[in-house]
Amino acid sequence: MAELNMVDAINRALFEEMENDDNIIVLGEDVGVDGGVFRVTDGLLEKYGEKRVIDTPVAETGITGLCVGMAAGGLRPVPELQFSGFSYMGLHQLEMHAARFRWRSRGRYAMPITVRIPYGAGVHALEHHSDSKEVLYAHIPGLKMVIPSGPRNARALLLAAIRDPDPVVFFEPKAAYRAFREEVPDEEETLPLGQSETAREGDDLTLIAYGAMLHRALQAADTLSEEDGVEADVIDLLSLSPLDHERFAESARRTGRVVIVHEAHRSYGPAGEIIARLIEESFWYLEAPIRRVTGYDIHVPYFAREQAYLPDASRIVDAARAVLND
Amino acid sequence: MAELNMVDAINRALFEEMENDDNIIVLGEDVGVDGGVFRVTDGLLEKYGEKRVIDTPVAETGITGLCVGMAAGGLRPVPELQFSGFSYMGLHQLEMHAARFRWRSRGRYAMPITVRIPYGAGVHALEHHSDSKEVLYAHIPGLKMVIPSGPRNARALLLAAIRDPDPVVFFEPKAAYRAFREEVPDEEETLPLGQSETAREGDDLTLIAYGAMLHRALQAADTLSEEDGVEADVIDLLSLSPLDHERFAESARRTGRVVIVHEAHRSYGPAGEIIARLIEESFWYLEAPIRRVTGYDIHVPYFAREQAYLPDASRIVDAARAVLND
Amino acid sequence: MPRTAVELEYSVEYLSILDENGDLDTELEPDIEDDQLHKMFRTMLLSRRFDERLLTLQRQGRIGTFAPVKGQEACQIGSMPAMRDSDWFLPAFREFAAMIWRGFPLAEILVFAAGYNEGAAIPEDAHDFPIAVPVASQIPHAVGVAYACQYRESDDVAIVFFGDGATSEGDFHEAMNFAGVLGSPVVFLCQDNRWAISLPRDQQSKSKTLAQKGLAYGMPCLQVDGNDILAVYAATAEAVERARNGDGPTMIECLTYRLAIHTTADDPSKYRDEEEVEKWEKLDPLPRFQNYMVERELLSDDDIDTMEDEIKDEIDQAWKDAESKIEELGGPEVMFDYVYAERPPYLEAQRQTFLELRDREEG
Amino acid sequence: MPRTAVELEYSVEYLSILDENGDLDTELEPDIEDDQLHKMFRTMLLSRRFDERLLTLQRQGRIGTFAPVKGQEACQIGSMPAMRDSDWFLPAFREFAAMIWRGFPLAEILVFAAGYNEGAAIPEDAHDFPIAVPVASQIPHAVGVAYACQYRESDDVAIVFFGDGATSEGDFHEAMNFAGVLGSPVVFLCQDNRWAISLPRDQQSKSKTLAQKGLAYGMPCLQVDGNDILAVYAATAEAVERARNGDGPTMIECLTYRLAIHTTADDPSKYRDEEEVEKWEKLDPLPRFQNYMVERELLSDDDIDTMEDEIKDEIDQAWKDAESKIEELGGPEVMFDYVYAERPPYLEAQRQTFLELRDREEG
Ligand SMILES: Cc1ncc(C[n+]2csc(CCOP(=O)(O)OP(=O)(O)O)c2C)c(N)n1
Ligand SMILES: Cc1ncc(C[n+]2csc(CCOP(=O)(O)OP(=O)(O)O)c2C)c(N)n1
Ligand SMILES: [Mg+2]
Ligand SMILES: [Mg+2]
Repeated sequence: MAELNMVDAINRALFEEMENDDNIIVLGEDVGVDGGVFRVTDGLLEKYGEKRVIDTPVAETGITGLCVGMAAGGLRPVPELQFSGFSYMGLHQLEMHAARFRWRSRGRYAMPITVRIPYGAGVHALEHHSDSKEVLYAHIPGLKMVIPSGPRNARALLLAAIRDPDPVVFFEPKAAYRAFREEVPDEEETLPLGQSETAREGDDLTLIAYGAMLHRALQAADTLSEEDGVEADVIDLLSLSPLDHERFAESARRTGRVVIVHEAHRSYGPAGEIIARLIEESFWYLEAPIRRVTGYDIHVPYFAREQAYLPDASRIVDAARAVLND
Repeated sequence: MAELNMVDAINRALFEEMENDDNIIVLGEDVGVDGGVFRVTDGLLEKYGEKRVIDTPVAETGITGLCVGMAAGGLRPVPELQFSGFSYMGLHQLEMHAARFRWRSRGRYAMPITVRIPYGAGVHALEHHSDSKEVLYAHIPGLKMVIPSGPRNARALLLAAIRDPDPVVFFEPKAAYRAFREEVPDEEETLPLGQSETAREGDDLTLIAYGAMLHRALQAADTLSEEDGVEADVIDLLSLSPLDHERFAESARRTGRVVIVHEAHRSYGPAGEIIARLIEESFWYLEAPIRRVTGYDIHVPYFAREQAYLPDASRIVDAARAVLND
Repeated sequence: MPRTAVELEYSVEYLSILDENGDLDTELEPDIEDDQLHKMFRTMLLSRRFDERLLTLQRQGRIGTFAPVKGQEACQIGSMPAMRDSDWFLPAFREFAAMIWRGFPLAEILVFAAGYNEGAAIPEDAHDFPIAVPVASQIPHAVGVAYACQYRESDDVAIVFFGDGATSEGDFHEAMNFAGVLGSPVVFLCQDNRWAISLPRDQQSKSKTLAQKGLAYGMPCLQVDGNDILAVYAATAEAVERARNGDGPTMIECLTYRLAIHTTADDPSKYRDEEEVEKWEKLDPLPRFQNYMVERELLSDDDIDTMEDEIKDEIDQAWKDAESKIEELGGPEVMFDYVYAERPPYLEAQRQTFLELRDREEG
Repeated sequence: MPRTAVELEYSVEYLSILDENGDLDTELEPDIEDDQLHKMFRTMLLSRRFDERLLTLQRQGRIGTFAPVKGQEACQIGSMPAMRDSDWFLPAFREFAAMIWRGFPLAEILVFAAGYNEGAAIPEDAHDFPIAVPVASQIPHAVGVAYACQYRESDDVAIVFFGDGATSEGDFHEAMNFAGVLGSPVVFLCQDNRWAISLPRDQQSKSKTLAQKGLAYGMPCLQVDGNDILAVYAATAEAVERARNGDGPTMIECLTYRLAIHTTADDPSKYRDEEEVEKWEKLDPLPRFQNYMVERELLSDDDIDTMEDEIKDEIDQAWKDAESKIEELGGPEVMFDYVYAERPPYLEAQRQTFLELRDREEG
């Protein structure tokens, strides 16, 4: 067992799976010699060489577009797009092709592509580097969309994503990259895509979160426990697509009260889908309106004020108390 | 008063506003000599000449990117992207720049751009020509997103969109282009962006729809009235962003029962936001779970089966009856 | 130290072998076996007749929108014989002639054209890509699949088709640039048919040729008479050889003309003169190649008549087959197939709902 | 009829006027007024010192990530004097020297670098674009704003800066192609500093020069010694004249070098040798220009000392101003400003919620 931060845990998964499967090609801007601007791909080039670790030109469409061809040719590309805010330049290749090739060719071409994309605010970066528009990918049929919250599940989910026969958009919460370390087992560990986890148990309230916001939800849960004697069930979604509606439905039916947290913009953000599912399937169990604590419908402000944009524990506690009093 | 179909009504609005304001530049693929592949821009080139009506190369990024520069230079571009399924190639310029320039420059640069984009299924077209992923635009702060449902509101909304000082993504439902004619007043008429309309009044049930699906919702409402004696309030959203939550909230509070219809994919589709708003603000008035009738989470099938993908009146009636019986 | 000229890696050349008057440059005449020439001619004729039938079927409302090949057959039937079956073929949306050469059954193309996804199925193990509708978006795929060949040290190469209009897209640029850097075994075959729907070539780009765009990527490039099947063959064979030998990609511009409408949804009378079309009809690649075949005594007029009859039967049969295939297809619920390797539970639930609703309506 | 050479519209040339040994090509020496040369030198020195100060402030944690200009000053201060104030200036993210020439106050740049949107404000009526972080994405804007000039029949032109890395992006391609077709009055100024973060120039594109990419768009193009301020000036002046006369765009590649880190988040020791940097330090544009100024007796060593002192004071003062500006800024609720011309009700509601929460926490 090693104590790893998320960067090292993802790096470990890449090493493990490249060792297992020589179809895996890592490509992207600065992923080779530089080891990635966040060092997530550090050491891969030295170990696996230039044919398997490609430093590409600055060309997001080229990267995602090449991956479609590589996958059709039997490879298993694991591209990195440097920041989610730039990924929109390559989005159309995912929507038009990666997501559709299996379907269009009636099964001839699988698209086992895992697009790693650092996302989210909280690291004092320049404009566009704090974006959290996961909905743009989660809404596209044919793609899967995964967002880990910690080192251990990041490693396990990345292994599963790479092995998955379908294209996976794998958003990595930058704010959680080096925020903490966690024991990551030496032996191989995977987690099924499309399955959420309970990060904390409780019967009074359901908090649903993912990515870096999970930790703020957990903080809020601690405060609620200490200050209000309220025990929150905290659910870590892990996948946005497929969305594991069963776990949160079970929890919501038990607690009757739900708060959803994400740093994505509020309007048309991921919470809408979760609420829709809860209403469709668990309406009669709800004892209060579901609330959401989200990023605002504004561009993430430059870094001096980015924390004001983000949901924090006190906003979550506040919403939780409101839901409890409703 | 003239009886116009939607193509002609939009064409009329373009003529009217180009006459009013010589800052307006129409540009896009085949918008000039050809008059647009749907003939929406027919005649503009002849009347306003090559400087104001630009037939561009096949280059969606170039089109949206140029518009940002044109707007900064004081023009009021009205680009056409030929089909929403291809618009993702130019999406990043809208997200990265059109939506942000006012904010980034602290008010120096307004972005009065109206991006016209035909969208939606039902016209027997090739792959990618039936897409309805309006959420990809509705989720982006700084953009507005408008979707008319008929000739008269299309003309009035387009005038308002062009005059709006902020960037508007204007989705035109292809299936409604030539589906019917409507009286369009000779005098100028605009409709405020961000304001929905009641398309049919009733007290038993609220149906929320927009674009081509409005007509299927209205059909369903007729069936419900005839066969079940149930009177549906039918709301035509018209704008997805800003979303006029007040009108549907009022209706939902009155009827207690809501069905939302859209042809966009279900998961993370527009209905999620509407449901979230209703739950946040009108939860206690709901007498049954809200239901949604949507496109499925699959690629729109090739045209022989596209109608199976789309919500139709019978699916809507079915959902309405379920909500009424809940 | 003053202003000095920079010498470029490559220059741009123009290739023509069999011109519109039937004059043949015997020096450059490629060495193609008689059988192969025969197959090329037959496929060209078949694709022309098939194109005509598609148009009829479309006008009768039996199939949907499609993009006719008419006029561009030499680009497609000239280039494909330079490829092996194991080489990768990436069409845009107007490559029915090339697809027929590759062995796509006419009946399947018809099923596709009639609006059924099943017609677009790619056989297991085929090295053919599906039709790509978004302009230029298939070009990066060629570089990717060629990378798989490089990586596996196979000497297969890829050929990707695109139009003049496609060279305006960023996808073209990024793909070409990657190919240069990676030394990709790719033949970039641009069918410059002078129109991108209603936009003529000279309004698409100010460059004198489209071939010269290769220079921007340090790539050899060639402009070819695209209605001269021999020139297209020679150019492609040269490019394929370069690619197969590990010497990287080539940009080929085939100068040709879209003799027909853009697609069946298009009305060219809005934007182009009949005279231009008439001028190009005289340059039609089909009679040019036919004369060559007859001149070389590889075909007689009788042979051609027989061939026409066979082709007519073949197409009639294909439509019959397509009709019965369509009858045997599954219901609309097949739209839920192939979205993922395994259908996730939420999607299976949507499918079940769909089936229940249908049963209820029918029952 | 056989294989014939196609003659291109333009050829690629290389321009150098004042070389690294101080040798001057007096034939080509541009005619710049003494005052202007003086201002150019001072701005160059100021921007170098400002760059150094930014680095210190960043290392002290007082400002955030930024991209140093060091080594590229001649590209920016060589080109900008060829533009008028009413010409449009479009930076990427490393154009602080050019921004200073354009009159952006140092204090505002510091406020921006400290993470406040207010520092990025563009004055009403200024013809300056905001910083563009997404690589190459600003290039189409130049064509758009130049179109506004063409449309209004103003003879203003636009200059857009971008790096070598940016030429790999589709945005570059589509913009250049549009400019060719529209005959846009744009100077495309590529600062080829040999690196795109860790990717060296030769892995970005196989083309021998970046200048030659202009050929793909039928555009005149020129490669320039980018550390030679006179050559950059001459090249830009020529391109500006062409643009102003209605003769369309020009692609200029300035060969230079990023002497410093990519940004303050970068560690170049991972990917490049110190020797390469040392080699380029000898080609530093600042001493080269300084020698020229001294040689021409436009500056004495004393003048330079005085200038250094003034500049130090100016920068000290700017930081003081920035600090007090920052103190006077509104609270984080300003993040709700300028998203739309008028804040829509739902957004005002979000702002109110934000304020209430904050008040409750503070109260
Ligand atoms: C990305 C994208 N934009 C727009 C379209 C609509 N469209 C279909 S074909 C075409 C013109 C293509 O011209 P060209 O590349 O020359 O091919 P051709 O049709 O002449 O074969 C356009 C604009 C599309 N299919 N894809
Ligand atoms: C679209 C996009 N992709 C990736 C990045 C991350 N990034 C910032 S600068 C840079 C390299 C740019 O190289 P170049 O254009 O040569 O400019 P330079 O940094 O050398 O000035 C990259 C990849 C970005 N800002 N935008
Ligand atoms: Mg064409
Ligand atoms: Mg660079």
